[in-house]
Amino acid sequence: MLPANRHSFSLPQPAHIVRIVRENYRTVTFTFDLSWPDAGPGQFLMAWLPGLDEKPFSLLHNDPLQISVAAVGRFSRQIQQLHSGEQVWLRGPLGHGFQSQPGPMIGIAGGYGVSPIHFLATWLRNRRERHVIIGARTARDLLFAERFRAAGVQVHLCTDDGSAGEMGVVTVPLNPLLAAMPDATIYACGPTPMLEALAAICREQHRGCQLSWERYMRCGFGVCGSCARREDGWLACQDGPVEIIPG
Amino acid sequence: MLPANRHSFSLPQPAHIVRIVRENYRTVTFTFDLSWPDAGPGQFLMAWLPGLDEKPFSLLHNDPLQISVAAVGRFSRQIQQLHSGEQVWLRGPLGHGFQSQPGPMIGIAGGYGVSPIHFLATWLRNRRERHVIIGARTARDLLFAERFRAAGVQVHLCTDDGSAGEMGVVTVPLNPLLAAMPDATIYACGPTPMLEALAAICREQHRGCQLSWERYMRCGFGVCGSCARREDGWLACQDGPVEIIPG
Amino acid sequence: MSLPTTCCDVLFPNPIVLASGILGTEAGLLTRVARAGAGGVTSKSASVRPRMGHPNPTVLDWGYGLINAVGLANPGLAAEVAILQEAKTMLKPLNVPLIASIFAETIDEFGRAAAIVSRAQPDLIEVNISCPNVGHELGHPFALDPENAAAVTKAVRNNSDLPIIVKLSPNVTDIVEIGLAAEAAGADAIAAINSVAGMVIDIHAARPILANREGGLSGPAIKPIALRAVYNLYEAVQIPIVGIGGVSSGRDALEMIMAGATLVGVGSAVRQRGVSALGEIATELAHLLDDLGYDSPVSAKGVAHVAR
Amino acid sequence: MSLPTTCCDVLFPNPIVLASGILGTEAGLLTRVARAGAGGVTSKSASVRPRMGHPNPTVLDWGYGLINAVGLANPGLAAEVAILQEAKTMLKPLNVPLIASIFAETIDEFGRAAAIVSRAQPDLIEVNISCPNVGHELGHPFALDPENAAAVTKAVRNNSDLPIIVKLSPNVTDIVEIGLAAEAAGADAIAAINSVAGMVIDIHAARPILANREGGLSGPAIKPIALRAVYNLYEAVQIPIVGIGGVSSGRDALEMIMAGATLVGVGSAVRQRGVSALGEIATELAHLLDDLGYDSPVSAKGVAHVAR
Ligand SMILES: Cc1cc2nc3c(=O)[nH]c(=O)nc-3n(C[C@H](O)[C@H](O)[C@H](O)COP(=O)(O)OP(=O)(O)OC[C@H]3O[C@@H](n4cnc5c(N)ncnc54)[C@H](O)[C@@H]3O)c2cc1C
Ligand SMILES: Cc1cc2nc3c(=O)[nH]c(=O)nc-3n(C[C@H](O)[C@H](O)[C@H](O)COP(=O)(O)OP(=O)(O)OC[C@H]3O[C@@H](n4cnc5c(N)ncnc54)[C@H](O)[C@@H]3O)c2cc1C
Ligand SMILES: Cc1cc2nc3c(=O)[nH]c(=O)nc-3n(C[C@H](O)[C@H](O)[C@H](O)COP(=O)(O)O)c2cc1C
Ligand SMILES: Cc1cc2nc3c(=O)[nH]c(=O)nc-3n(C[C@H](O)[C@H](O)[C@H](O)COP(=O)(O)O)c2cc1C
Ligand code: FES
Ligand code: FES
Repeated sequence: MLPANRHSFSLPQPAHIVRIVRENYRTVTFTFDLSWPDAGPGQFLMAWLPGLDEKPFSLLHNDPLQISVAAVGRFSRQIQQLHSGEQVWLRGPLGHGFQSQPGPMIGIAGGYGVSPIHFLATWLRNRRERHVIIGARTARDLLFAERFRAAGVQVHLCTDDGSAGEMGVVTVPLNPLLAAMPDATIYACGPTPMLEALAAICREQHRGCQLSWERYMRCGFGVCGSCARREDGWLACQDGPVEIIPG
Repeated sequence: MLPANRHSFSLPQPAHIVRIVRENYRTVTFTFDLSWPDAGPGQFLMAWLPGLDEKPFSLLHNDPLQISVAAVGRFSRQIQQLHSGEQVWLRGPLGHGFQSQPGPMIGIAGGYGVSPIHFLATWLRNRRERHVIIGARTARDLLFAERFRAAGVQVHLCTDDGSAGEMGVVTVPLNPLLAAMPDATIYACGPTPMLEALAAICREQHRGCQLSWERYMRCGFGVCGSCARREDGWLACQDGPVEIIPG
Repeated sequence: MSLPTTCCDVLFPNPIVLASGILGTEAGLLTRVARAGAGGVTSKSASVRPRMGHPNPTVLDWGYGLINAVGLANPGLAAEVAILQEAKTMLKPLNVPLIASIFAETIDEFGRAAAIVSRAQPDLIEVNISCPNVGHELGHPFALDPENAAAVTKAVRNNSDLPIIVKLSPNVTDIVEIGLAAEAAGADAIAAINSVAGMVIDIHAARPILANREGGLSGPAIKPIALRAVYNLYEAVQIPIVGIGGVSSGRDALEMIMAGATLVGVGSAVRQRGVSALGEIATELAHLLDDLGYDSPVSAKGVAHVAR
Repeated sequence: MSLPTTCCDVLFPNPIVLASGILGTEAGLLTRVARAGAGGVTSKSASVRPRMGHPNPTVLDWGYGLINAVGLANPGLAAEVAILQEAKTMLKPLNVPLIASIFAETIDEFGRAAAIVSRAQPDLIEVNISCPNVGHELGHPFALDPENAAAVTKAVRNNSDLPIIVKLSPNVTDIVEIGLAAEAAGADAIAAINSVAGMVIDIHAARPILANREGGLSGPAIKPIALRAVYNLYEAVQIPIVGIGGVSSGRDALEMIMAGATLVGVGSAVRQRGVSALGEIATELAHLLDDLGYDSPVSAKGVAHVAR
């Protein structure tokens, strides 16, 4: 018979919020009193608020654990009501994250997709060149530009309405970068249409890329099939969330 | 969730008989194609014959596994019907065995009690002095005398009827040994009355001893209470079978 | 060693089939499991109307197995038929049969579900009777009494010509009685077991962790419960049994076959071994059968039954 | 932190009690468990006449818990009364209550067993109704239907003035229904759960390993089954519940208390933690209650119940 309480790491673990930082009008970063030193950029956790729901969030940092949450619905608004010292239950680390490639980094982040891209940029801090393209609808939606700069990353901004950075989607600043850095690896996280556009560009140019996809999740560990892609059964939670597409 | 098939060592493991040696008119030694290198003298196993029963037997050796079985009833007669190559299911090692003490060894064995005492004598092969007293009803019941001698152990025999060695029970040859070797440790295994007599002698002489008791067993791991001593709840399977009685 | 196994006149390349509700949501995923060596695949249970299911947490690993209360989330049978048709097409070149799982909340609806799902022409229909009977005053699952189980089986039988597997719940006083009722009502096979009712509680939150409070246990912890169910059913029913519950190795699969299973369902083992779990288990089973001198799974079927 | 807990007007120094059938065979052993910190001890179930029980194997560790089919081996109540009297005397200075477990094969015999065991004046009687009813045509355990459970409870009630705990089986469609029947028939408390029916098979021997073929599962694997039973019983019955099943740490014990248990039974954990398991679990429970801000076990009782 096995020792008791083997379960502690698979079931949600209670964590206290130790710091709350407001990033913009709708995004908040939480720091917890828990560390997962083995977790890497692109991996995620499931955050449970008892009585409400459990939702996936990308790691912004592993040690201590950090996530950034954009208020868009019931869960994300509710978690933003919590104060320092209150508890959130965390399950993870889950999934397979980014695979660091030699050579320069081009990070592309849409919305709260900045979270795993920022983790990755700090992870690759010894790289010669690190660029990040941050896209958003409008200036007030842009996130983490200063954080990236403080971390020594070259930042390229773009907004749909041109209220900050270039006007247009992330492909606008991306194209010249791709041309200038033939050996750079593309790492991206953001809304599905953005990732689909990036996949198309990379396919066309025969360049590999690493894309972190979002799907509705239940188990988070490759059993329930909730997060499967129709065509090939690729599981966002277990095969991903980061898809490594060869060039 | 834990890896599959965690159970292999707790449930009975099939073992093939690789050698069968007849020791006397009713006792047979079996060697199996299984080894438990961590098992020591005084520990036991549960041997299962599917469809019949499961019974405890002391280890005669750990690597490869060996047991000696005296035909006294249904199970012990049935196991003696098996041939080389056939299977017996073994569960163990179980219990706590003898604790080797510095100084000379006096082993005392009644009947198939020779089995763990022989294992112990080989275990303590570097001791200055090793004596063993083997007791039996009559000459043809005596076991292992040659084996002990071959292992360099000084052998003292006694039988109830004097048909071999001294006439009388094991205490007859024991008393002079005790007097001659004040620093020797007494290790004994045999029928309950023999052990009770030894316990009384040792208590009287304020000498420590290690006695291996037999009780009816079910679980073999300290749960079911089948092997409990009435007075103090001492469990032969888990606290013993060897009881370490301080001097 | 020949693994191919026939059940209800359908040929399975090996007896290891994907259990319903695990990886069974999309055609591409069913096919992926088949490519990785499964002998058959079962789709996630679907009902006439779509269902959202319960909020999260719905599926957890509690250390000795999984617990789930997905709440039978599914896109509804109209959408499911499209998934099944796509899956059929993709599975055809692999010769891996497709089992379509259905459920409903009333007996009539079971009949309708059977009629709709039959349009996709799966190789077999599995009838999941472990969901609550909303037509019944107490809301008890149909699997919990023999009359309901028989009525559901008949309703499905009357609405489809495909072979029918009735999947039983272990959460009953006497699973054999339910199995016999399903057999008498026309089931072609029995699947046993569905998950075992249980609950996990978090002491810090001071509440059950699943949003639905209780859920179904699966994985290693329930294997002995499943073996007992299959063993006892095998002594009572004449129709084949799909043995499901806690199988995560070739050895487990062989135990299930020796208890009396014709096919062996595998679900939670995917947690430990990934999508290729089923193919690996089939390979392990083949090696074990060889080692033990059996020339096929069917030659080991039921051999653990000994005279009382 | 104050661990002392009252159940049926009996004061237990802490809520962790030894479950029946584990280490409960001898007065010296019951006392040893009490000395090692148990809050109460239950003797092995005894019947009017002695029983040999089944041949070995009877108790096995299958990796995720134990399985047993000891077959209710016991020396008969005449001898048991002597054991209980001796135990009472030895336990008195420790202030650890003694629960005497009885069973029988007919309803009348349950009454007789209650009368005989009462002579030993244990603090409580536990009625194990999970054994087969040989008076009943099918031989089903009394625990499997509410009428039988009620009849047994009444027979015991009519033959003893001691507080009565009725111990339920999890192998039923609806444990709450059985609990309610026992309560209505005069039970002072409910114990849940007894072991879960299961089977282990050896592929080399090609047969079930237990001589009795099937047996009862206990230990970690059944904890979620026990938690669900206690949780659901707590919402239905008014009398206290002894929560039993898979508890092997203070955390497990607290989960059981939050589900609604007044006392917590511990059995199989002795396999991992030895005779001192119960005392250690009580200590861990005290620390956890402290950490979480509860001032006694009773203040945590049932707190996992949340509005539906
Ligand atoms: C791998 C992964 C990583 C993520 N990382 C982050 C992160 O770092 N930061 C962050 O803020 N969020 C992240 N999310 C999203 C997050 O999990 C929640 O979906 C988000 O917080 C919205 O939840 P809500 O309950 O607040 O909103 P909801 O009430 O669920 O809905 C808000 C909006 O999202 C859409 N939506 C919600 N659920 C679904 C669904 N099941 N299917 C389709 N559309 C749906 C709705 O259409 C609605 O417009 C991640 C998701 C995944 C899968
Ligand atoms: C720790 C331990 C180590 C052992 N080591 C060995 C060993 O190395 N070699 C060996 O040959 N045997 C050993 N035994 C004894 C062995 O386990 C069997 O008891 C023996 O083989 C007899 O079993 P049987 O079925 O053949 O005989 P049975 O049919 O069981 O009985 C034979 C005789 O033994 C007595 N007996 C049997 N069972 C019981 C019981 N439950 N209570 C009281 N008396 C009983 C009977 O009175 C009968 O006279 C050991 C026992 C224990 C507990
Ligand atoms: C996440 C999950 C979802 C399930 N959904 C269904 C379902 O929709 N229909 C069904 O009949 N069984 C369902 N089951 C039960 C499984 O098919 C299977 O009977 C059970 O899990 C035992 O097998 P296992 O131990 O191999 O997982 C589900 C099980 C799990 C773990
Ligand atoms: C070896 C063994 C013997 C048992 N004997 C009895 C018994 O005689 N009477 C009884 O009511 N329960 C008996 N049980 C069941 C336990 O009391 C308990 O209900 C069950 O084991 C679950 O608790 P656990 O997981 O802490 O062991 C026995 C359990 C085991 C493991
Ligand atoms: S969330 Fe369950 S398989 Fe991905
Ligand atoms: S044989 Fe079970 S406690 Fe010793």
